[in-house]
This record gives sequence, structure tokens and C-alpha cells, in this order.
Amino acid sequence: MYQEVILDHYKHPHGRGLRDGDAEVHHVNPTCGDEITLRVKYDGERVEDVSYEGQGCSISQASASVLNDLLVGKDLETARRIQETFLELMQSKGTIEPDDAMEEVLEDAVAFAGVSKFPARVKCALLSWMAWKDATAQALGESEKKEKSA
Amino acid sequence: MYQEVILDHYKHPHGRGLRDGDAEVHHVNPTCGDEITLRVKYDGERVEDVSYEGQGCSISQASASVLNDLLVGKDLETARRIQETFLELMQSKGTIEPDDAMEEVLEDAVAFAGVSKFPARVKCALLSWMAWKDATAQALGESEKKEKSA
Amino acid sequence: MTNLPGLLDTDAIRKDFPLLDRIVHGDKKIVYLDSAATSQKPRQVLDALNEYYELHNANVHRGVYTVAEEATALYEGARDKVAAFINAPSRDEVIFTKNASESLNLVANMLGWADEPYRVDRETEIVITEMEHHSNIVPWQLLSQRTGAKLKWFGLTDDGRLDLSNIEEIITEKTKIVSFTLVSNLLGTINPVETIVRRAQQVGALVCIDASQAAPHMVLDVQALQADFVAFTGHKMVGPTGIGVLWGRQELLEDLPPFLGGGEMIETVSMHSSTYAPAPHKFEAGTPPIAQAVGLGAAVDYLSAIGMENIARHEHAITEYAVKRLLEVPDLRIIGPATAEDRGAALSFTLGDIHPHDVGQVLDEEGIAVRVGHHCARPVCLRYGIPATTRASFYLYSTPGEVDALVDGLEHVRNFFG
Amino acid sequence: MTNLPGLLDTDAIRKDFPLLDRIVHGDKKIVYLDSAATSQKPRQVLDALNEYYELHNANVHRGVYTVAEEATALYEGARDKVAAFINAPSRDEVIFTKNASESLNLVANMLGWADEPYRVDRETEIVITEMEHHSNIVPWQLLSQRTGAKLKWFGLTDDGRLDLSNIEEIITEKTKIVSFTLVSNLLGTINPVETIVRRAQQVGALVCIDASQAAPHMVLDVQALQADFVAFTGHKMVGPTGIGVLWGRQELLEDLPPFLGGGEMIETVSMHSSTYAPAPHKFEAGTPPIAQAVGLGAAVDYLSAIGMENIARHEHAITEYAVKRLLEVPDLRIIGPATAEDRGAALSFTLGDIHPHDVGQVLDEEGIAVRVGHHCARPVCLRYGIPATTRASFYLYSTPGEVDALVDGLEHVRNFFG
Ligand SMILES: Cc1ncc(COP(=O)(O)O)c(C=O)c1O
Ligand SMILES: Cc1ncc(COP(=O)(O)O)c(C=O)c1O
Repeated sequence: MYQEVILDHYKHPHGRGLRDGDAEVHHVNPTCGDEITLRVKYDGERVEDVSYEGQGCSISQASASVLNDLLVGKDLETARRIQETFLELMQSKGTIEPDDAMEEVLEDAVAFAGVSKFPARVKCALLSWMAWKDATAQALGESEKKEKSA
Repeated sequence: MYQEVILDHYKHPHGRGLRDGDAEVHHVNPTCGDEITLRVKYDGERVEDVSYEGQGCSISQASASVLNDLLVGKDLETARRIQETFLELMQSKGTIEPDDAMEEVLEDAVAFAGVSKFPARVKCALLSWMAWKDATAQALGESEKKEKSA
Repeated sequence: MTNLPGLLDTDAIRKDFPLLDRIVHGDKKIVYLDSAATSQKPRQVLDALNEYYELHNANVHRGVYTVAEEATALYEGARDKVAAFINAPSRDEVIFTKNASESLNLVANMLGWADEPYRVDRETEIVITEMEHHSNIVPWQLLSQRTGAKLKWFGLTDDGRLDLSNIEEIITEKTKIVSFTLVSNLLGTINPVETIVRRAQQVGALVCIDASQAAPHMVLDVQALQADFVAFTGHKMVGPTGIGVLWGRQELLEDLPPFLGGGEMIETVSMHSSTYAPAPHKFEAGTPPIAQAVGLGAAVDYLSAIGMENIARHEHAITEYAVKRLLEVPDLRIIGPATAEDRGAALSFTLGDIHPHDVGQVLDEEGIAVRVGHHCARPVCLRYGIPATTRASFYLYSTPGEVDALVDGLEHVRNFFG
Repeated sequence: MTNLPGLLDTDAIRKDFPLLDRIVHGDKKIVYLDSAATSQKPRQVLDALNEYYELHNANVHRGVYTVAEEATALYEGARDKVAAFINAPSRDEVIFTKNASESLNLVANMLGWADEPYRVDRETEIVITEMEHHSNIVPWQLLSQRTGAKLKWFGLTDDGRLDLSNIEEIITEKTKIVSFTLVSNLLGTINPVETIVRRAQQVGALVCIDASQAAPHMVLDVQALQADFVAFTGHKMVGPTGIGVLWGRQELLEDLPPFLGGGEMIETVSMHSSTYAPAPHKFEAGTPPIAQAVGLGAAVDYLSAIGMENIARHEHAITEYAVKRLLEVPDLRIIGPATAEDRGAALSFTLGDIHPHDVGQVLDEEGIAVRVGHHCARPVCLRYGIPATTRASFYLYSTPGEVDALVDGLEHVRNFFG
């Protein structure tokens, strides 16, 4: 599961550090103590920045770095599609072999396909993505309810 | 375990019925619902009568009948020795093969030796004997404490 | 050999159950008629246990190594199987306990410590019935003593059914919970769930169903029952000892407080306070009965492969035959419905004045295993004025030949004590 | 191969444990270093389970037929074995539960519902320690919330021991119960029982000892401990899952109220009220974990045949060796005593900045099974300012070669993430 790409992101995280944002969330994975503080900044419907700080395993750290790479600069709809695709991949229990279409959407993040075979680690990979989703909902003033039924 | 002697006592119990007494007790075997009401009458240190009424299985009924046979007319010390010997036999889990000496003390009651192999039935066989011990303690005004440490 | 319509291929089935070949008292092949107390276990369940211990044994959850991931998948997979078996809307509604008794105590304690609107207290009432197993009486007596809530119950009719004639007085606006058995372990009666649930819903009371004698024997569909909680036990449904189930409606499991505290049931712990994991884990403190859950999963697979409808049909045929044959025995009185309609495969009876202990003991000498006593339902014995009963109970491996053996055995008992 | 004085004949012992031959990741023989989470099971225990189910399976107590008498004798015989194993003054002091967590919850609930002088209420205090397993924290937090009693605890020293310097302020005249672990599952620390018991006795507080990590590894003598309650769990001591033990002093078990209600724990039941059986049955509601008790009996036989002193000596040798070897690994920090004195065979550590999840995962690829996380003792992680640890834990089947494999594996981990 430790693809070169993942180790690279872990050792040299992209966009790490907390910068100015419209909303901040703090998420914890209680079973292993992974933590992330994450801020999002929007320019209208465009993801201007995702900044973060946290501690955790290589998977959760690398995943946050990949997220920063993938989402910054995208418009909200595209960002959401990426998030959903990543979620789908991670919940696949190793049954999804990413095809070209998926690779186009997820880029480096397809390296996490192998992680989906390890139930104990899926939560690590999803930590920052769930935090981003939550922060985005707050930044855009969506009620939690609306978010849930989305 | 159903020796002829036991079946005889069951079908034709000796001394059954409640008569005058110095003390009365009511004992129950909660696991199977066997019940006995038992009275003792003493003439000084001599067991003048043991009368009883109850419902229950053949073992508990026959055992009360045998008790009546064995104890009525005996002096207290002898009666106690018989009671203790019967208790010992019943708690032997089938390991005691009654010898002549034991047979002299227990007479018909040696027929219960086989019952001691059946833990679920030992309580049935002992019901009336425990009731007798209890009633005797009451009749002779012994405190429960004294009885327990005896 | 007697052939009845609806019978299963017991020749094949019995080969799966090693204990049914057991010889007792020298040369008597066992006639096991005590499945209502506990069922025998098929080879398939024992194999699942052995395979778990020999290849996949590890503590579940949180382990990142291979065997721990396997153990977790097996344990949680068993939950999926049980959820499917009872048609639960969600797997997270299936809580593993140690037995049905713990499941029922869990419900009573959840409600005792709950906030409004669930809270049971001195202003409220609890309803059970007179035919409950002690495990569905004592937890409610304890709850009643501890909270001051009033305990009420439905009585029984002479033919062994619930007397629901006063249902509107028993279940009232004050009722918080109605807990009753789907099938009586002593009388065999199958109770009219719908009538009771409808009335409970009218007054806003929760419904807890003790399905210990139902889950092994019939299709159990928790959605169709419309109950809020359903409890049952593994060892009666060809599963291992040491495992029970409580199914509960998701919203309730979310709202209600935990019962036992410890590892596995927490989200995060500090010395000052703790938060709890979502259900079902919230209610599973400590290392769960892992192997036993896996065994129960195998049991559920085994039963499903045969088909619960087929098992029910088989047992109905055997019970109908047994009722008919038993009523031929002089002085025999069935305690409970004296027909095979709306009844399970447990048949209690008295035999003249002969004490059940004696009946059971003499039958044992013939290799016939029946249960005698009050069957943990003493109020039923009190109701019918008897100290105890003899109970024969049947399961998917029972045969008409075993019914015949029982009837012959009872004749022998009568002669013996006659 | 490394030979250390005091080692058992692990070649022979390992043949008894089928799982230790398990191959993972294609060609890696498992190196099982997670016995503190759960132990592997010897053939002898699995045989006892199978024999029970294949020949003697029936519900216990009250059965008059052969197989039921056998099942009862086996179940109660297991109680005798466990009583002898812990040197209990009486077999009736041994209560079978589903795991140590239930045992500890049982104590907390007995005291919550007790009458004076045992009753825990808002005037009184409960004492635990910062190194407890969640299963010995959460039950007391719940009891404290429910009764208003104040929860206090002993802190830890930097080298992983209990800080008893303020024992007179922590355990006071108000203290009703002191509950602590004999051996920490995270730190490995063995605690000074005598000091704590002496102080508790001074103020008349009861003492409950969590022996979950002690019973598998050392001579456990409940009389020598002078505690009032001792809890442990079967699956960590080569026994099955689904069985735990609570030992309690007879007078206490007589005086204290029951917890779970149901079949088996009653003396007599009517709809209006019930009376309870004497201990231990008073505390064993419902069909007990029969097969699991029998399996635990076989486990106790297995351990006793090898000898608990010999097992302790073996583990001490392995632990001493492991401490020495681990401290050779750069950036490795042992969390807990960094010596083999007064410590059990569980060794927790951090490895530089590498997250324990990554350590565990990479070790797994080499077949090495360790546990990572907070080990259900999160307050210890908070105390030492770490999110989690990697823990290797040893047992009677562990070898110096496995320690070497772990050290090699850790070097590999360092290179991998370096
Ligand atoms: C010290 C300690 N106490 C209690 C427990 C709880 O045991 P169980 O999970 O079997 O209830 C454990 C193990 O998990 C433990 O290590
Ligand atoms: C109707 C009923 N409810 C509850 C129980 C209790 O089940 P367990 O003893 O497995 O807890 C039983 C069986 O003993 C039963 O027959």
C-alpha cells in the first residue's frame, strides 16, 4: 500500500501550514489519534486555498497533501466530484481497479487504491477529505442538514 | 437408582400425615418445587414422632418415609448420627459403597446410595432430612448459630 | 417409519450433528428432545469455530496486521449475516451480547438510565406477561424496584394463551415499555404480536420482543414485527454458547445511553470524561465473543441453507404428530395449547401424579432426554397449579420415530410407578 | 539462536498452537507479538471445546438426563479448576462472566445498588489510576455520574510507574472502592499491590484488582493479594473468547445485590417478587458461556501443567532481552519502565516521528504482528504526550528469535520512512 507517490507526499507535503481562510475545522480519528486542523478559502465558487496542519500516519498526511494538490484552484463542482470519487475509491474495499477515467479525476490520489483494502487505514486516508467537506459546508454557509442530504 | 425399597416407600409411605409436634418447619426445593411440612415431637431427648406432609418426586417422598422409620424412637444422639451418615452418603457422588457398618446405621436408607450419583436428585433425597435437622434445632430451642457450628 | 408431509430429510441433517450419535447408559442411542433448552450444533458451526481459532484468531478492531484484519472482517461479517437473517434495516442495529438474558437486561437498563421521552420512572409503567421466561421477568422487576415504575402483566387463559381481554387497562398512556415473548418456552404458545404492538403504538410505548424461542424455528423479520427491540440467543439456534443478540431500532440505539462501559464501546476517553462510539459498538464493552459471533454466523448460514420456512414446516408436522400421540397416553395433560395451531415445538405435560423428576429420570434410562421442572417460567406453573412439567421439544433434526420413542417411554414410566 | 536462562521449551510448546504456523503475505511465517491483546489457543483447548459440543452439549443445572448432568459437571468442574488456579478459598467465589470488562462493570454495579456499608453515593469517593484500561475507567465514570460519587485517581511518574506519593490524599475515609490494574497493558508496569491494599484497608475501602494482564503470566493468588475482587479474562490466557471471571470474597457476594436478572440466578420467582440463588449463581443470569468455561478450564490445566512460575521466568527472560535489543534501535523510546524489573511482557514504544500505524503496517508486511494505537488506555498516551504507541507483547510461546525479527523489522521501518 505504500506507493512511492504516497511516501513522496508524506515526506514532502504540499501546501502544509495554516493560512488565512473562510472556515476552519478540527477533525480527529479517535481510534488512532490522527488529527487535522484544516482551513478553506473560497473565491466565489473557486477553491482558492486549502491549508492544514496535523499529526498522523503517512497515509493521513499524504492524503492531505494530495488533497491540496488536487482541489486548490478548482471550481466547487469539480472539487466535489473529486472528493466523491476519492470517497468511492476508498470505500471500495480493494474492488475498484482505477481506470483511465478515474485516473484523470484523481491523478496522484489513485495511489491510495491499495489502502482501501485495509479497513483500519481507510479512515486515515479520508480524514482530510472529510474535514474539507465539513469546512466547505461551513464556509459556504450551508446548514448541516442540507449537507447531509446532499 | 430406583431400588425396589425406594419404590415401596414411595408407594406406601410410613408415618405420613401431620400430627402433634413441638416444632414445625416448611422446606422447599426451589429448583424442582418439592415441598415438605414436617413436625417433630420430643420426649426429653427421645424422638417421639416425626410427622410430615408434602409433594414431590419419588425420591423425596420415599426419603421422608425412610426417615420416619429410622428416627422415630431413637435417642437424639443416635438420630443425629443417622442423619449425618445419610448426609455423608448422599454427598459422596457415588463414591461410597455402603459397608455392613453403614448398613447397620442406615438400614433401608442405604438404598439411596445410587441417588448420590445424580447431583440433581441429591437435594430431593435430603429435603426431609434437612427439614428434620432444622425442626429439631427449633424444638430443642437451640439457636441457629449453635446448630450451624455443630 | 411414520412419514408426515412437510418433513425435512432428517437422515441427511442428523449426519451434521455429532451429538445425535451419542450412546448413553451402555447401549441407548440418545433421543434428544430438549432443544428448547439448547440445540445441538452441526459440524459446520464447529468447523467455523476451529477455523477461526486455528487461522484467524486476533483481537478485533484497530488491528493493522493481517490476522487482526481477518478477525475483524469475520466478526463484522457475522453481524452482516445476522442482520440479513432477521431482515434488519441496518447492520448497525445488531448488538452482540452473551445471551438473550443480557440482551433483555440491556434494554431494561438503557431505559432505566435514559432521558425523556424514554425514561422509566415512578410515574410510568412496564408491561410483561405471565408466560415470560425468568429472563424477561427479573430484569423488569429489578427495573421496577430501582425506578419505582409499576410492573403489570397479562394473565393466561386456561388453554395456555395470553388473556388480552383487558389490553386497554394493562397497556395505558403510562406504559413506557411492553416486553413479551414471541413463543413461550414452556407452553409453546405463539403470541399475537400484532394486537399487542398496535395497542403499544397507540399509547406510544416501546415494544421489546423476546424471540429466543422464535429465531431458531421460524422466519424472523424484525421489520414485519414492528417492534423496537428483539432479543434472542445463539445456543438455541444451532450456534455456540456465549453469544446473544439484541436488535434495536437505529434512532433508539442512537438516543439511549450505554450500559456496560469499557474498551471497544468508547469514542474517546480521558480521566475526566468519555464519549461513546456509535451503535452497535456503544453497547459492546470489552473484547466481544469473537469466535462465538463467527460461530453464530455459521449457524445462520446453516439454517438459511435449509430454509426457515422448511424448518417451521417440519416442526409443525412433528408437533402435530406429537400432540396426537401424547394425547393417547392415559393421564397425560398438556400444559399449553393442546393443538399444533399457533404453537411452537415445545410440549409441556404432566403425567398423572408422577412427579416430572421421576418421569425425566426414567426416560433418561431409555436414552430419552427431556427437561423437567419449571423451565425458568415458574409463574406459569403457579398459574396452572402444578409444581413442574415434563417438556419435550423438537427441532429440525427431530423425527416422528423420536416421538414414538417418547410415547413408549412414557408408557414405561407409567408402568414403573403404577 | 539466542539462548537465555529460564526459557521454556518453545519448540514443543509452539506445536500446540496451530495459529503460530500461519503464513501471511505469501511466504511470511507469522511472528505473533500481540498476546496482550489476545493469546493464541493450544490444541488442548480446542479439543476440549469440540469434545464438549460433540459429546456433552446440554443446558446446565436442573437437567436430570445424562448429557445434562455431564454438561453441568463439566461447567462446574471448570469453576473448580479456576478456583484452584487462583487459590480461591471457595469455589463459590468464582463468577463466570463474558470478559473482564463485564466483571469490572459487575463490581461497579453491585456497589451502585448496594445497601450500606457498601453503597457508593454522592458522599463517597472512587479511586482508580491513570494507567487503567478503559474497561477499568469507564465503568467507574458511569458509576460516578449515576451516583454522584467523586472519581479520583493516581497519576504516573515519568518512568511509567504509579505515583503513590500522595496516597493519603487520594485514598481517604470517604473512599469506598479502589480499583487498579495489577499489570498495565500499555506500560507493562507491575503495580505495588501491598502498599495500595494496606492503605485501603486502613480507611475501610474495598479493593478491586484488574488482573487481566496478570492471570495469564504469573502466579495469581487471590488470598495473597488480599483484595476483595479480582477480575480477569479468558481469551488472554490461552482460553476461548466469550468468558471472563470475577472472583469476590464470599461475604461480599452474599451481601451485594445482583446485577443482571434472569434464569439461573434466581431461587424462586413469582410475578410479584423474586429471591436470588446464592453466589456465584446469583451473578450468572441466563445460560452461561458453558463451552467457554469448559475451554477456560482446559486453558488453566494447560498453563498449570507448564507451571505459572516457569511461564513468568520465561517471559522475564524474553522481556529482558527485548528491552536490551529495542534500546539498540535508534530513535526508539520505551513508554513505560525501561527495564525488565517489576514489569510484564508488554513493551510499548515510539520510533522517532514515524506514526505507530505505519510501524505496524510495515511490520505486518514482514509477517510481524504488533498492536498500534492507544491500547484502550488513552489517558496514558495523553500523560506522555503521544498519540499512540507500537506495542510488542510476549507469552509462553515467544522466542528470542521473534525479538530479533522485530528489531530487524524496525530497522526496515526506519529505512522505509527515513
Ligand atoms: C488491563 C486490562 N484490563 C481489562 C481488559 C479488558 O478485557 P476484555 O476486553 O476481555 O474485557 C484488558 C484487555 O483488553 C486489559 O488489558
Ligand atoms: C423464551 C426465552 N427467553 C429467554 C431465554 C434466555 O436465554 P439465555 O438463557 O440464552 O439467556 C430463554 C432460554 O433459556 C427462553 O426460552
